[in-house]
Amino acid sequence: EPTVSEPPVPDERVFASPSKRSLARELGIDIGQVQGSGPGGRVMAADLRAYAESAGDPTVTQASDGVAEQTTAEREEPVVVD
Amino acid sequence: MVMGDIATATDLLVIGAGPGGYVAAIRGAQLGLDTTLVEKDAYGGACLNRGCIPSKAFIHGADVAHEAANAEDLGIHADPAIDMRQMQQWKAGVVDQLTSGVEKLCKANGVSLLEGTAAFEDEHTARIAHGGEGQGMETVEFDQAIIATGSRPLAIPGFDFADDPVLSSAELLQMESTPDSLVVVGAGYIGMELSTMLAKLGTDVTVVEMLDDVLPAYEDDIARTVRSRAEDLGVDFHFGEGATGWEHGGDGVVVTTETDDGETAEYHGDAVLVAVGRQPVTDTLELESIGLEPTENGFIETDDRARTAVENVFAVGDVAGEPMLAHKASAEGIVAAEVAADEPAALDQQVIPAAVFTDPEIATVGMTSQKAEAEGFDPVVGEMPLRASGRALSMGESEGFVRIVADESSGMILGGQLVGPNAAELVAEVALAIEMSATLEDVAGTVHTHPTLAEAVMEAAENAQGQAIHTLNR
Amino acid sequence: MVMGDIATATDLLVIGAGPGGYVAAIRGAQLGLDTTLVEKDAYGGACLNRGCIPSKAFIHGADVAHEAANAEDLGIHADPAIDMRQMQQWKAGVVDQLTSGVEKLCKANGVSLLEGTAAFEDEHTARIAHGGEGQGMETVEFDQAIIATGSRPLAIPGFDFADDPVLSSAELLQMESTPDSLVVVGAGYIGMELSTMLAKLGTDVTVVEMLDDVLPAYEDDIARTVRSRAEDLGVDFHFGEGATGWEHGGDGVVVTTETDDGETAEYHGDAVLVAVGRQPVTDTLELESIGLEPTENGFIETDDRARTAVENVFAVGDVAGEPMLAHKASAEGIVAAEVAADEPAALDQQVIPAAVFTDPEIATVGMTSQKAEAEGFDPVVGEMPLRASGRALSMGESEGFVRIVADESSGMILGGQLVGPNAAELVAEVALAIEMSATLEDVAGTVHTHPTLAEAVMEAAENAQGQAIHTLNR
Ligand SMILES: Cc1cc2nc3c(=O)[nH]c(=O)nc-3n(C[C@H](O)[C@H](O)[C@H](O)COP(=O)(O)OP(=O)(O)OC[C@H]3O[C@@H](n4cnc5c(N)ncnc54)[C@H](O)[C@@H]3O)c2cc1C
Ligand SMILES: Cc1cc2nc3c(=O)[nH]c(=O)nc-3n(C[C@H](O)[C@H](O)[C@H](O)COP(=O)(O)OP(=O)(O)OC[C@H]3O[C@@H](n4cnc5c(N)ncnc54)[C@H](O)[C@@H]3O)c2cc1C
Repeated sequence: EPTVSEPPVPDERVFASPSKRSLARELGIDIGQVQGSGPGGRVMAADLRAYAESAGDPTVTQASDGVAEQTTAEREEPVVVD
Repeated sequence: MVMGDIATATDLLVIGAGPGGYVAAIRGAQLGLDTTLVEKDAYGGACLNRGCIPSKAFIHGADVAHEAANAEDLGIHADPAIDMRQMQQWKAGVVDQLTSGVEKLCKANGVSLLEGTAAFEDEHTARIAHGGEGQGMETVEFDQAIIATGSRPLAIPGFDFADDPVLSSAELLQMESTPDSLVVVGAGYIGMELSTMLAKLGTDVTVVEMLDDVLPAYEDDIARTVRSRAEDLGVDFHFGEGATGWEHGGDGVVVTTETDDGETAEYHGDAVLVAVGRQPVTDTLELESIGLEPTENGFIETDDRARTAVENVFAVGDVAGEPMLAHKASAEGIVAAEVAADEPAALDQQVIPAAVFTDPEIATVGMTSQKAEAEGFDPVVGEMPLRASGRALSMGESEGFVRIVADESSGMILGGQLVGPNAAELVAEVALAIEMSATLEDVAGTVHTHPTLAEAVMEAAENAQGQAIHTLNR
Repeated sequence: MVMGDIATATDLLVIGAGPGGYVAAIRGAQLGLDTTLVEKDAYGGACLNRGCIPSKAFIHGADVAHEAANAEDLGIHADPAIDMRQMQQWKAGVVDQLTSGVEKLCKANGVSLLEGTAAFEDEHTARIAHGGEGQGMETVEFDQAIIATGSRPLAIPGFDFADDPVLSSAELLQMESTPDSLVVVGAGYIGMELSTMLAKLGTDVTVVEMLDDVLPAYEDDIARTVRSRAEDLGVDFHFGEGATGWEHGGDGVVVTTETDDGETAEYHGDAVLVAVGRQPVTDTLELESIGLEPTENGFIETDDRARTAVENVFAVGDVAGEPMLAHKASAEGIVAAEVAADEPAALDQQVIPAAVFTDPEIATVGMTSQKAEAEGFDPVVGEMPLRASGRALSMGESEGFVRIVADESSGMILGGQLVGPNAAELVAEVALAIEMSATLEDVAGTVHTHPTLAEAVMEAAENAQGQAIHTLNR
C-alpha cells in the first residue's frame, strides 16, 4: 500500500538541480520554501540540510538518515568568475 | 505464475507496453516489485511500431537519398533509385530489433509478460482477454496498477480509417511503395514530418490545414522556416481550409475542403493521410469498474506523482495528457514505478524538450521569450544564426538558428528554440542547463568543441549577454 | 591610425588572426581596448583556411556520397560521381564566407586590421613587415600584446614539404582531384580524418604508423572501432613502422619504412601525406627582443591568465601549448583579452572537450576511468552501446557507445568518451555537466528527447547508477 506521509512537491519553478530536488524529497522538505544561496538563488545541498535542521522536525531527521548520506558528499557548485 | 482461469497475483500490474509502460515495468521490477506487463498488440507501443522509430527510419532514408541527389554544388552527382519495399524491410528490421530488445529487457529484469487486453474488474482485479475472442481469459490481482494505454490516431468526420484510401500515420508507415501523390490533412508535427519525408522520396504532396500556418504550436519564424523548406521540396499548402470529405476520383481520391467563409476546393491524390492529432485510449479498460472517468479530452487525470484519483492506480504517457511524447511517457513511467515502490519520486522535472524531425529539424525546451514575460520574468534573448556557424556551412546548411531565453537579472536560462540540423540532439544541453539552473555565463563559459553546431548554443548565450564573438551584439 | 614608417600606437596588439587571435582581438575591442590585429596570411588562421573547416567540409562531402553509395539495405541505389574540382570550389566558398565573416566581425567591433608579419623590437614595440620583401614596414607601439601565431605541420627527416609529392595536410586540402593512391605517414587524428575521408572518395590509402595502433591518445576500444571501420573502407595499416624516406617510383612515390628491429618495407602511392603532428610557430616573432624563450617543444609558456614571462605579453592557442585545438585557442584568447582589459578572468575551465571526425566520430571530455583512479577518485563507469539506441538504429548505425565516468561516492561526473554519429555534438552536454558539477542523478533526471542519440548520455548515467532501462546493469 502506498505511504501516507508523502514528501511535498513544489508547484512553482525552483532553481535547483534534479539531485537537489530529489534530496529535498528524501529529506521530506518542500524545496519551494528553501532560500537558495547559490548563483542566482540556486538551491544548494547545504541550504536544504540547514533548512531541514532548523525545521527541527524529528521525522525529518529520520527521513534523512542513510539515504541523504549518499547524496550529501560535498558537491561544490562551480566557481563563477566575477 | 499460473496461467488460465485461475487468478494470479502481482504487486504491480502495468497495462500497455509502449515507452510509458515498458519503462515503468522495468523500473518496478528493478525496485523489487513483482511486476506484470500486459500488452495486447506489440511491445514498444505506438512509438516503436507505428510512430517515432519507423518515421525516423524513413526520414533518414529519405534524407540520405535526397541529400545525395541535391549535392551538385558539392560536386556530387547522383540519381538515387529508391526501392520502397526494401526500405520498408529495413525499417521492419530496425523495429524488430528494438521491440525484441524491449521484450528481452523486460524478461532480464524479471518482469512477467502477458499478452492480451486488460480491463479492470475492481480496484485490485483486472481481467486479461488473450488474443482474439475466445482465446481465453485470465484474472490478475494487483496491489497497484499503472495505466499506459497510449493513444491512437484521431479521425475526423467524413474520414474513416477503415476505408482503404484513408490512411492514418500507422498505415502510411507500412507503405510498400511511395504514392505518386498524396493529400495530407493536418500540418502539425506528424503531418509535417511525413509530408517532408514523402516529398523527398518523390511524392507530390498537398497539405490542407485549418489554421493559417504549419506547426501552430511553434513561433512564427520557426514555422516559416520549415514551411518554406517544404515548399522548396514541392509541398503545396492550403491554409484556412478544413477537410470535409472525400470520394473516389481518377485513380485515387478527391478531397473536399471548406474555408470559414464556406468556399470549397478539391484536391486530388492517390490517397489521403489524416494527421490531425491523437486520442487517448481508455475505452479498452472499463474504467468505470474502478470509478475513474476520463476528462473531457479523454485523458486520465493524475497528480504530480502520476497517481489517478484511485489511490493505487497510476496513469502515464499519452493517456495521461499532453505533451504526447515518448520521452514524457518514459519519464512518467519511471516516477509511477518509483512511487509505487515507495520511493520519494515526483514529476518535478523543470522541462520536457520536444523535437520535430522536419527539414530543418526543430527542437524546443522550456519557455519562449513571450511565455517568460507572461510568467513574470524579465527575459533576455540571445541568438546565433547558423549562417555564421562554421559547422553548419561545412555541412552545406545555412538556415536555422539557436535561440536562448534567460532571465535578465539572474542570468538563469529559461528556454531554448533551435532550428537546424541535429537540433533534437543539441537541445539536450539546453535542457540540462535548465534543470541545473545554469546561467548564461555557465553555458558561455563552457568550452564547446570546434567545429560543432553546439557552439551555437554557447554563442547564443554570449549574444544574450551582449558579448558574442561570431554575431553582432544588440 | 597613420600608416607608413611612422609609429602607430595601440592598447592591445594581437599577432595572428586564427581562432586564438581574432577572438582575442574582438573581445579586447568589445571591452574598450584600442585593438590592432596583425595577420601575415589569411584571416581565420590554420583552422578556417587549412584545418578544421576545409577538412570537415570534405568529410561532409565524402560522407554524403559514401552513405548514398552504401545504402542498398535501406533500398537506396546510387552510384555517385564525384567532381573534385567542384567540391574544392564549394569548400573554397565556405572558407571565403567564414574568413570574410571574421574580417567583418573584427571591423564591426572596431578592431584595426594590419596585414603583415609582426616581430618584436622591445616590450612595447613591434615591427610589421607588409607583404613580401620591400613592401614597406610599420612600427606599432603597444601597451599589451597577445601572441597567437599558431602552428604549422611538422616535417620529419627525409620528407620535405617543398618537394612536390610530399604533402602536408594544408596541401592535401587544396587538391583538385583525389589521388588514386596515397601513403599517409601518421595515424593521429589528422591522419585518420583525412585517410577515412579519402578512402570514402575512392583513394587507396596506406597508413604507416610508428606506434601499434591508430589514435594513440585514445582508449583501446575507441581506437579499435575507428581502425576497423577504416579497414572496412579499404585503408591498409602498417603499425610499428617509421617512415624513413621516399623516392620517385612508378607514377608516384615509393615510401620506405623501418621497424624497431631494422626491418624495412616499401609502399607505393601517387603521393605521400605527412601528418605526424604540428609545431608551434615562434620563429617569425624575434622573441629574443623581449627576452622570451620557447620551451624545449617550441611552445611559449603561460600562466593561468595566459600571461607569458613578460608581464604585458600574452600567448594563446597552438603556440601556447597542448591541446592544439581551435576552441582551446579561442577560450584562451578570450581570457587573455579580458585580463588585458583588467577583468578578473582566468583559465579555470574544468575541461576542454575534443573531437575526431573519423567514422565513427569520437568525442571525449574530462577523465577516463583510468585517469580518475590515478587522480584518487573511486570511479564508476556507465555505458550505453549504440546498438540499443533507437535513434542510432534508425540512422543505420549500430556501432559506438557513450561512456560516462563519475565519482562513485559523490556521483559527480568526471568525464565522458563517446563514439558514434554526432559524438562531437553530444559531448557538449557532458562538458556542461562537468562544468556545472552535475551528478549522475542530475543527468539521468533530465528528460532527453526521443528518439535521439543524446538519450544514450542519460542512459549511460543511469547505467552507472545501476538503473539503466535499455541496457543491462552490472
Ligand atoms: C507518426 C508518429 C511519430 C511520432 N514521433 C515521435 C517522436 O519523434 N518523438 C516522440 O517523443 N514521440 C513521437 N510520437 C508519439 C509517441 O509515439 C507517443 O507519445 C508514445 O508512443 C506514447 O507512449 P505510451 O506508452 O503512452 O503509449 P503507446 O506507445 O501508445 O503504447 C500503448 C500500448 O498500450 C497497448 N494497450 C492499449 N490498451 C490496452 C489494454 N487494454 N490492454 C493491453 N494493452 C493495451 C497498446 O497496444 C500499445 O502498445 C509519434 C507518434 C506518431 C504516430
Ligand atoms: C587538417 C587539420 C584539421 C584540424 N581540425 C581541427 C578540428 O576539427 N577541431 C579543432 O579544434 N582543431 C582542429 N585543427 C587544429 C586547429 O586548426 C588549430 O588548433 C587552430 O587553428 C589554432 O589556432 P591559433 O589561433 O592558435 O593558430 P592558427 O590558426 O595557426 O593561426 C595563427 C595565425 O597566425 C599567423 N601568423 C603567424 N606568425 C605571424 C606573425 N609573425 N605575424 C603575423 N601573423 C602571423 C598565421 O598566418 C596564422 O594565420 C586542425 C588542424 C588541421 C591542420
